[in-house]
Amino acid sequence: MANSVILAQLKREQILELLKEGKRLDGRGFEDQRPLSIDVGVIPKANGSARVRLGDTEIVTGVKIQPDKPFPDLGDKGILICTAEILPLADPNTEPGPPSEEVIELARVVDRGIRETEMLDLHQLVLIENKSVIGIFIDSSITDANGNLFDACSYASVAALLSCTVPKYEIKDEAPVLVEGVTSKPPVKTIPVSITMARIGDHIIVDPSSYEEACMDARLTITTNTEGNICALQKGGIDGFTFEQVVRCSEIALSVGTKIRKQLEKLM
Amino acid sequence: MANSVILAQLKREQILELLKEGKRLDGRGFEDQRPLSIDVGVIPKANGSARVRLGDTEIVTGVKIQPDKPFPDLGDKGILICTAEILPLADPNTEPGPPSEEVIELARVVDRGIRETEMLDLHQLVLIENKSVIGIFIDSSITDANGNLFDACSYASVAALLSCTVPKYEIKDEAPVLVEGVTSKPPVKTIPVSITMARIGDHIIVDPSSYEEACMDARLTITTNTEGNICALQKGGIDGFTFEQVVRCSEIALSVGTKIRKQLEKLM
Amino acid sequence: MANSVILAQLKREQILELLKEGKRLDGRGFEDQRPLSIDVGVIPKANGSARVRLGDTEIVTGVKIQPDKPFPDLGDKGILICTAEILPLADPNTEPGPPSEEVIELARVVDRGIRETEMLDLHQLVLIENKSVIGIFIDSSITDANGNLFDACSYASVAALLSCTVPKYEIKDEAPVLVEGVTSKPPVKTIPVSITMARIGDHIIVDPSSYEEACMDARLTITTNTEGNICALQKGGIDGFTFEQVVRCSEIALSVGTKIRKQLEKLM
Amino acid sequence: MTQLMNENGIRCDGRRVDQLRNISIKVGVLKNADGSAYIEFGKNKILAGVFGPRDVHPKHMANQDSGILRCRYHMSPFSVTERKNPAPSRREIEISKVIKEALLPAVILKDFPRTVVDVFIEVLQADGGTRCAALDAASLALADAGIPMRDLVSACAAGKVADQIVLDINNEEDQEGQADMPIAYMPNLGKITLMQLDGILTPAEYQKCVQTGINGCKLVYEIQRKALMDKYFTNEAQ
Amino acid sequence: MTQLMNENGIRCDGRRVDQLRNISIKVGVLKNADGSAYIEFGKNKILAGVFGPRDVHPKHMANQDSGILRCRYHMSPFSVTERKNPAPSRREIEISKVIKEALLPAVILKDFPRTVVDVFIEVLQADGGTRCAALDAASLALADAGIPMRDLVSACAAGKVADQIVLDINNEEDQEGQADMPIAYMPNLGKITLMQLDGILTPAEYQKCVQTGINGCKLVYEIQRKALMDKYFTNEAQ
Amino acid sequence: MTQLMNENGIRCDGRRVDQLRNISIKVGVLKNADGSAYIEFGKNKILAGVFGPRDVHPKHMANQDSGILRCRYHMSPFSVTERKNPAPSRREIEISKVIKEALLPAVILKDFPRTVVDVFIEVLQADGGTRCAALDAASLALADAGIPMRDLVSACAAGKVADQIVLDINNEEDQEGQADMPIAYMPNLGKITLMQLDGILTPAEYQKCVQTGINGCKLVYEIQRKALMDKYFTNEAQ
Repeated sequence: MANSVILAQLKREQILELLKEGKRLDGRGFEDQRPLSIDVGVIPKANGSARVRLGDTEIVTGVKIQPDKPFPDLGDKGILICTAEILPLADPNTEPGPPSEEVIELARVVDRGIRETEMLDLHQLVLIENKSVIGIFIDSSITDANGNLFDACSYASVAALLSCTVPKYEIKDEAPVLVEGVTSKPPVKTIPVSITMARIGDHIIVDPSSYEEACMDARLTITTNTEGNICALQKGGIDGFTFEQVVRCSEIALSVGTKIRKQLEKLM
Repeated sequence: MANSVILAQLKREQILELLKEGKRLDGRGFEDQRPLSIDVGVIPKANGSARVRLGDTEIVTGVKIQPDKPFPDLGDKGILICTAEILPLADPNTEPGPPSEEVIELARVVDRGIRETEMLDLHQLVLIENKSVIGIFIDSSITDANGNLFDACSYASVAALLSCTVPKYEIKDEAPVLVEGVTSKPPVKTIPVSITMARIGDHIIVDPSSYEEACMDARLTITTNTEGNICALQKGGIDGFTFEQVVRCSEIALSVGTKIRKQLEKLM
Repeated sequence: MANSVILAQLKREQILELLKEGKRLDGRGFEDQRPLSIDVGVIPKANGSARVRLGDTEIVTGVKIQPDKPFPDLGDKGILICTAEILPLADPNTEPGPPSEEVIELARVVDRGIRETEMLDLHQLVLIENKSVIGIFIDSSITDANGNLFDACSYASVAALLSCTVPKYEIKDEAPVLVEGVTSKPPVKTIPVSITMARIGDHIIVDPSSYEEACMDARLTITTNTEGNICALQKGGIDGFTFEQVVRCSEIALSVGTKIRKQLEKLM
Repeated sequence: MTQLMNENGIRCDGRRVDQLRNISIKVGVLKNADGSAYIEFGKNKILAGVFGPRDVHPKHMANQDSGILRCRYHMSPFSVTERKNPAPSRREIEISKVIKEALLPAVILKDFPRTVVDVFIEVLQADGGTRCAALDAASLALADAGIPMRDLVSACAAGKVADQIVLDINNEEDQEGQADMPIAYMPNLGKITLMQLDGILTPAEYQKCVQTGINGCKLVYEIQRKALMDKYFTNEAQ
Repeated sequence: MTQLMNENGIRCDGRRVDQLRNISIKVGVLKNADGSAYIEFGKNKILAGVFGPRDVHPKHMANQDSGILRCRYHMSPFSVTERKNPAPSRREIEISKVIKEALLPAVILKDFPRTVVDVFIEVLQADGGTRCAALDAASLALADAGIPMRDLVSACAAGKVADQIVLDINNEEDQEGQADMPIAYMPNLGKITLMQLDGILTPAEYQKCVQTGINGCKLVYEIQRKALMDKYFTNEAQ
Repeated sequence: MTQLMNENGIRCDGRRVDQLRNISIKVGVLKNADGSAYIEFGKNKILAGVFGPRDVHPKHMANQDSGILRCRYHMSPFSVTERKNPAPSRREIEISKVIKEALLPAVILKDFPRTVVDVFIEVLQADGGTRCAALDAASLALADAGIPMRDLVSACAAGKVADQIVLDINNEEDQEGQADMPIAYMPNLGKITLMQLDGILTPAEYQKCVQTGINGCKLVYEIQRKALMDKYFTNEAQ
């Protein structure tokens, strides 16, 4: 333990030294993301799926679509549920068991990114108001955890949704029945893009690696929509941001997000 | 650990010495309760609520009333459920997590005090026999735990019930629907009063403080009703009572309970 | 710990030495089971029950039969569920709590022995297709754990089933209602018999005691039906079997099983 | 609604008001447990097994100055009319606690610091009064395990049925009667170690009910003693 | 659908766009906790209690070089319109984490290696903006417990309602408004320590919203200071 | 009901009775794991990752005389037709155990006392025969992690479909066929390390089924060896 603390301290000093010279440990510019690859349809048994690699972070996300009961007081909307699991094979520090607070936060931030941008028109997913709706389950299995799970998980979830086919259900005897062979595109209204930034000292860097996360002061995840609005935020980390820094972060999120959105739009 | 055992031993000797002289650590007589204050309506969002302070013990209880399904084989009765949580801020020894056996016993003893005195006419809470009834949830959050949670929690639960307003539900299309703006008094038949006594040596004292609980030999909680009957009992602690002692305890419970009942009756 | 490892090692050497001479620690032949006694009807409140003693291993199994909803996609079959608990009084190494992987395996192997032999015609247990069926719960409480729980638990479950009486349910207003006083025999088609064998060195022995289990290399449980077929298998243990050994085990299971089946047939 | 008592004061199962159900107890019935007992008390069928004194896990629960007692009361899924979920209910957790506190006054654990004595109780069939019958078996299992004891603990319920105070409430009387008061008692020390009450009693009925329960405990005590002697005489005779 | 703002820019509860709800805070309200505070923030009623620095259990969570902070945000079952299940929801677990990370920049735990400071928050009644109100109380409870701090943490939400940026979103505005942005701020150090957003804002609205939230935090800070002084003046006067 | 075999003995997915589904394996696919492998076996898609030998937590599980092996078999929620609850089912717990006992005969852990080797298996898509495909990947992940092994473990199911003994049961054959017998085998040592059966076989069919399964395992072994060589040749070439 003591050793790893000293190592982390040394690593932080090294990273800070480089940042002062405008450099990052892996040679990226401050606003560069690691290489992003997105493969869709990797799980044919799911209604939609994607494998995302963001640097060495890798995630497989599957979308399952099936009839369900609506939430109380939300009988005019379909159901949308995001979950995530850091598989124990993805990270030597993860143990099997109930989700940690880190994983619960991750799944909820990804969920809000999709929900608050109003990416999907959930009103189109109602079969009988207050009784029967379509449920969309977006489950992410993190297979290699190497920094910035927020963005990787968001991209995988959005890509799996964009590429999914929605089965058709009809109501017979008050119960939903699958109509074989008929599917439609999901009711997508906008494309959310999550950009996570870390503050280390006075420097704001995009898409932190696991080394950078280990020594960052604070973290900010900003999700924007196609129209250039800011729709969801999550601050994390052991320190804070100034007003100027959070304004700067929003500008970075909008500019960097545009590139990612183009990559995602191709999947529609 | 060893130190605290020695301290507890010293405290027990001191308390016993005082009891022999007819005195208690905080100056009370053997059959004196600590000051009791009851404030009702403290949680306006609940259908009934009370904050009770009994000495330094403090509890907030809320009552929620909503339609529910009846228990199997009890289709002609409404539902009554009592829960309790010793909040971790109430006690340095309480950790967050599932309820301990102490808390489960507490909630069940409070529940039986209300149920076995037949305080509420549960038959009046049926909407459709065997299908739909009114459920009454009495949840107690213990905010400062300083001895005799049994009585404090019982008073808070009874006070919250006495002061609650029952919303009206009608059956439409076989489902219960709230009738806005119409409420009634709860169907109260009698007022249960719980009196907890501790035996230390040969002495029986009422309303033990946390110091007295830490060194008591045995505990007896007796709940009486308005008619002067004995309706619920719970013995606890590491030793027992003689026949004469349990008879004496029942007399104390009846006499001390009368005062408390007057305080509760004012809330109706 | 170190001591018990050395003891286990010594015990293994002693057992191996005896096996080379064709003997077992308790004097049995390699294909001899310990004495088996089966008492049925020991829990009159259950629909069927049995107490089985296999050597010093003892199990009480109860069968409860009650209406239930069918599993999705299995609407034309009744429900069959086997559970087991090694009671903490049965074994100094068992702690109260959720079932261990050993107990889950035990219950699932017993379940498959009954299910895969098609002992019961589950199609006869349907009240309304896809909506209401009869559920059969076979719960085993292990009261003394002294080796070969697989076979003891299987015999107790089969005996409890063979001796049970199935209550009659009729559908009224779409809900199942008990018809008092009318019962039938369970729809039994064949009698499964489980035989568990241990390999220690090159020796295959039937019905291992707890000493033999502690030092066995591998375990094989084979369930056969009345018609002389092999219907369920489960290999366990820290080592494997050769092809010749698993063939030999199947022959033993069939021959030894015949005796047990006669004992079980008397219960019908 | 069953008629719980006829005009001659005979109860629904044929007993008089002061009569126990049939009780049979066997001590030393389990091979692995350090001590054990099996009781049939009316239609109740209950096993108790004791392990210890033995090391405590997890260790932070241990007491440096004394042994501790733990107790688990559990019902098999098939023990009641409707199949019971095997996970422990809130009722089972509370009963485990009151049983532990009923046994604690009898056991002497001072000489076993840092150890635990575990009492495990399994209700195989339940028929009213399980906690008392369980205590009767547990007390004997402790004695069978050689745990030093100040006294046996004997338990029996009293109650009010058809306006009469009666001994040893059965299942129907528990469901439809007016009051149920389980009592555990150390007969030689004269101490009540468990007392609960569900139901409504006048002060006079309360006194009579406690006295009736104590009398029942004394009757149970004789049956417990005989069961213990049966085991140890038999052993000596071997 | 409620009308959230009238033609005069007055909100559904009568406030102006830049006006806080009524806030009252009392410091040192619990006897057992090392530090505590109770806040009423609009209709929110929230208790915060702090224990520590104290030993960490389980021990492997301890840090050799510093104290650690733990936080539990919990809602009483009666605190919301529909009775809430007492078990912690995923929402409560996430809020516990963001509150912890909003307090961490303020507390100085270097001098307490191998210990923990526990912050327990109980929402007795919820009315929109609970996490901010909880933070305001928790920050004072930490100060009351004597934990060394760089600054107080003050928290308040801003948001967008009826196309306007407004301060301190209430329950109706949260349900039916356009955006909700909770912010926590250290007023003397000028640092945002919690920031979240649900809703849609243009970049210009975003800047205005953050600024509005920060202004609200500064107003809250004055009320927090007063509450702290009230406690300690009173003590000195005794 | 699907027709599982046509008049020419060709199965519903076009295979002969003794033919494996397509298998592709890649070793060393994960960055963080000490060893890993990814297998596509028919439509099964499964990842295996290995960590260790490393310290055991909780410590009381450690063995003073040898390393221990732990195994977790888990299915992603999207891996099957109906979404699966992420919590481990009883089926997953049992399969974790039989996979562990199928790998134990192959690994040599004597030289790593007080440590654990953890094998984590994730089924990303399931299509019948997942436990065998999982074992094939896990065995390679152990080798990739440098754990000393006596032999590889190769696994494949045999079964009975349309009254014939066939190799490598697929999903439809598992659902509607007559018997499914998963087998794991150490090809060089000639030992069966996993064997289960669901279904009804005559003694003669049983022998043929075991033999068919073993033959399949030998075919799988060649594919495993090639995958291992592919990784290490590639590495050496770099």
